[in-house]
Amino acid sequence: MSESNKKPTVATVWLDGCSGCHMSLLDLDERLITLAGLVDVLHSPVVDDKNFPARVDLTLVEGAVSSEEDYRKARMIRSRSACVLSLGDCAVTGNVPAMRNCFDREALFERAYVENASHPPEPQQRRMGLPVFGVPPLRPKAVPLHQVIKVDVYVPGCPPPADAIWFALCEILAGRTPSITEVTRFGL
Amino acid sequence: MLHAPPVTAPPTSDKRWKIVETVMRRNDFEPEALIESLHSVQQSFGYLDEPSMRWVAGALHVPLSKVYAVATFYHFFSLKPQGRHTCVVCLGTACYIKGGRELLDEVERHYHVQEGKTTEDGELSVMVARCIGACGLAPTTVLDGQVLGRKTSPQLLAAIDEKLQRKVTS
Amino acid sequence: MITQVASSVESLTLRINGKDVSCRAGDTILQAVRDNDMELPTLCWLEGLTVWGGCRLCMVEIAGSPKLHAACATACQEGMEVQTDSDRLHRYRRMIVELLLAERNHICSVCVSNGHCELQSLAQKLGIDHVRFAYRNPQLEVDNSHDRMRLDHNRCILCTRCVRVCAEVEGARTKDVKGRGVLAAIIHDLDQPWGESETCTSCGKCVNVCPTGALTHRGVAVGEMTKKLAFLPYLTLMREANP
Amino acid sequence: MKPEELEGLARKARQHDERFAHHISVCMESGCTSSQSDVVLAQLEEQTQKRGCAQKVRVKPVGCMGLCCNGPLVRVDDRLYQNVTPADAGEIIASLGGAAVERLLCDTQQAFFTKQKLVVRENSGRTDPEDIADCIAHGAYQSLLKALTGMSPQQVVAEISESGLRGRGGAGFPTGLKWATVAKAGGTRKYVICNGDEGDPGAFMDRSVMEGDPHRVLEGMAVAAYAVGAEQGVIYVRAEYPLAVKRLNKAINQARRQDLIGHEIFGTKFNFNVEVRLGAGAFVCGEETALIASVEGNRGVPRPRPPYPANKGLHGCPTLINNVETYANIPAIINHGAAWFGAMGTEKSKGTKVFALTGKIKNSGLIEVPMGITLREIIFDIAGGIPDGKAFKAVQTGGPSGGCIPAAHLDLPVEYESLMKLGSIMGSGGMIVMDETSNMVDVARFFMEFCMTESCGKCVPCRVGTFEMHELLDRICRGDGSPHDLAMLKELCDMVKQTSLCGLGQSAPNPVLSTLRFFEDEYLTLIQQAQQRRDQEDRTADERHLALEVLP
Repeated sequence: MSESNKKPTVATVWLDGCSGCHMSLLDLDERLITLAGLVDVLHSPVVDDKNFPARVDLTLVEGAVSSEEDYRKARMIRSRSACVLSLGDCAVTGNVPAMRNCFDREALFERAYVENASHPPEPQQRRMGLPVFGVPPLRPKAVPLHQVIKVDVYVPGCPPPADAIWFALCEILAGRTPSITEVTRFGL
Repeated sequence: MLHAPPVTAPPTSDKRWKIVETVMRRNDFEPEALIESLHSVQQSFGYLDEPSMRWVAGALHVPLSKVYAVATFYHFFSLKPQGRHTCVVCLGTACYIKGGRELLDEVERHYHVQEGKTTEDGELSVMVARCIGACGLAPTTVLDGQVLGRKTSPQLLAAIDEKLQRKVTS
Repeated sequence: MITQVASSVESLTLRINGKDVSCRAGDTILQAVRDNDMELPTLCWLEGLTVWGGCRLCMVEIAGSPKLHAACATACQEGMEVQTDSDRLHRYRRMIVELLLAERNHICSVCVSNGHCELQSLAQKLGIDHVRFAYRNPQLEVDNSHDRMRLDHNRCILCTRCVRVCAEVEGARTKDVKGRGVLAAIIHDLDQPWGESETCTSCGKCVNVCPTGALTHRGVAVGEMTKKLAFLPYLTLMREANP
Repeated sequence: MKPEELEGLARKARQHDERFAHHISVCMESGCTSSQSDVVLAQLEEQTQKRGCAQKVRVKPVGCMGLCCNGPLVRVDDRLYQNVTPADAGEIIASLGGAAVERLLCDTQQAFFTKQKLVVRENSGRTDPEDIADCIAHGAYQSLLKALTGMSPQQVVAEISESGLRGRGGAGFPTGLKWATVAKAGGTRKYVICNGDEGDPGAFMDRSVMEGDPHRVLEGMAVAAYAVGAEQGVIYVRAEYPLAVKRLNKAINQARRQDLIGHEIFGTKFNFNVEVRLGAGAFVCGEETALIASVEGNRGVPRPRPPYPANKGLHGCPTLINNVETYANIPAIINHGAAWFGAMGTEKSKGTKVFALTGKIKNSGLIEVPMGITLREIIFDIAGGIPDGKAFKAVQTGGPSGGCIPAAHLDLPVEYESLMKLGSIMGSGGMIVMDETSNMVDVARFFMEFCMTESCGKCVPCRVGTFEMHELLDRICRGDGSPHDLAMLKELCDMVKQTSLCGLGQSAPNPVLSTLRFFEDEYLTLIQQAQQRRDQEDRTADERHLALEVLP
């Protein structure tokens, strides 16, 4: 990783995911303390700092790329991270978020926010089509992270077990690419 | 192995079933005659519906699932009634590079119909053929069985309108 | 594997992965490989069913032939030299499983066969940590019409084990494949809902032979979808032993 | 029919012919009939009635004379008229014996005709396909007579092997070797199948032989059946050729009435029966085991080989499968001998090949040329070059299993090995010429879309591989491709080619591989444009600070 004696920097982000992978990250329990000794976590939903750093050595990304905001974040993360890790099935395969892909967005909106809504929107609101204000516009398909940016390490699993995440982090810190399927697989 | 005559009577009293039965009898009701029989059903009735498939299955002692599997494997058989008029746009290589694709898009846009489907009023079915062997006249289309060679979009649309109009006025 | 060795059958010797082995004349390479406790991935092959040769996972290299050969469909010959694993073969097998994962909606995390699926475990064994191809995400139904069994087209890999067991072992021939290419799908009779099939004997053999979560028993909790496969070789043996 | 009766029938038909002073032949194949050549024929007959010269003028429907793009074609004695309309009939009849109708004249000395060498198509355009007597007058069934009465089955097989004839279906497997294998195979029942599926888009040579000279196909099959010891033949014709089916059935009935097909032909112990089986629209049925499955009334799904059909084919019996054009070569080889045939063509590719010339060329139609002729001669001499002043870019041979050959290799002799070296194949004979306006990546996508929709779906590499390759090609064409997509495309091409079960999957990547080999720059420019567009979007998004700094 970075040659200076400074500890490698890490960031974590979640896109269209359920944060279960971050929970699994926290399941490292006591190993979090050793981890804190090894790396500096500059940015993460589970830490205070809200601004993504200009440069970071390793970014763990959970969740599929489903909205325009996800897409922009992914492009930005790639441009600022030395190493990008897809954390969990949603980032690796699209998983549950991608289950909407076989329907077009209008049908989704109709089903979720009109048919099933207790207070369906007034007709003229519906005529405005898919919402784009205050909510990032939905892309036609929710795709895995590596279809939008180059990904260096994959950690599949829903969620990937804490041991698998630990194994991956240790291997990366030691400068090796983890052969991850020894410790996890799709699903779980 | 002597084959018993067809177990069930034809689905309706329509005499066209006789044509299908003669094809099957000529092949003495061998399961091998399935494709020939489906061809004769399609030529007589225009498409394969459930009763006809069920009857052919019974006559040839072929499983129901196999009749459906064969009927849907081949591009030629249709399980839905065809429109009164059919327009087949050839998208073989020679026709494709001479503008077959544009012709098809034009027809689809003009009559609001998708390739492989029929217009709502059941008037016009638009289909694609891989190659009908008239590449010297590329791009070719077949309108109601009649081959039209080297047609531009306006000419083709006019020919189809004429067919449809004739249907309306006559 | 319970196989009877008739005394009169002459045996062949061949070399697999550099090891000299013998097998019965007429055996396929796959049988020879597995008789000698060597590994070869398969998905569409199943002992007791006829050879299909569709998944192409069991391809092997044979000395003297530029082409690859499907071990399940190629008979052993005297003095043949077979290589069951090489970098090239490994790469091809990975790609075939990736293609299968991309073809339909294989979402392991919410699948009823999660943890009991041959496709899932094969992906792990082959070291697949992501799929490099675009996902098709087709819109496919789930046939819930049968009261005890379910067909979920999203999980089907068209290996046709179910079609073969229904035709060759049960004899009902209820199942077949409709259409062509990626639009092909398993059907019952004239593509009717499974529950309304007039030929299905509801024997459940198709559920037991299905490698994935496509054919499942209803009411069984997620992850408990274990399938009993031993019945098939036993049935075949009983038929041969007591014609 | 006894041997001498054949000669008698021929003599009678020739005498009938000589009674006429003038002979008018009108092309009645589906290419020309779609331009109303049938109406032209009717008008010509009507005109002869009206002008009272019906006894002196014979008007005859015939097969294809080659120059399809200028159809309807009408041959009057030794003059050839093109683009004939029904209204021209009167003028043509009036011009008999006098000056030709200048505006309709087609120069028969142009390279399109002079550079051809007619073997398979020697009778095409000369004989009436629906009149067996006329065909016999032009030598039909002579080779069957010679084989049955003068040669043993082994000698027939030897003659074909010696001639060096190779399969005209596309792969070029030595025909003699195939016959020998089926002949050696045991079993009482054997079959001879004629593969008339001709699924390659842009290829219509087999259609022309079946419509123009059906008896030649029947004769070739009968000789083959005699050579390999089969008694039952099947002609598998695709459903898109209704006229070919009609002509073949008519020819079979006529041949049966003359005892040229049926029991104890020419009084020998040889029986041969043949029937037409209709395809139903599936390109994969051109592959031999899929064809057999289709003839047996099943889905056209190939099965693993071995066993090869030569040992275990239709109904599990040894089966010989050859292409229409292969059978159409047999009568010539038997009549004129293996040495005569071997003199034509190159060292490894003997004889002639029929090509369907289409695409961006002046003379589009059917040509038969000796093997070894160069692509340049075919495209610029015979086909008359590229119209509208456009530059030649590539010629596509072998259909969806073939490849595209650029201008740099125009001097390539057309034969099996040299085409294969360039990543293409001879294929059935479709030859589609493209000019500078054609986009090669789009052509690759077109063929991949074809293979994707025609894949039978049995084996995973082809079923899903063609879909993913089409997806990648589509993305590159749309200007959304990336270098990673190109790398994956190449890896997929290799895998699908090596692991697919049948020829469709094994050759589906060929058009992509050959356009990548000769036109990779077109792929790279499209990908570069996509890359620039994405970078540009990133920059504009940065400037608009779209949801950048504030993260949840």
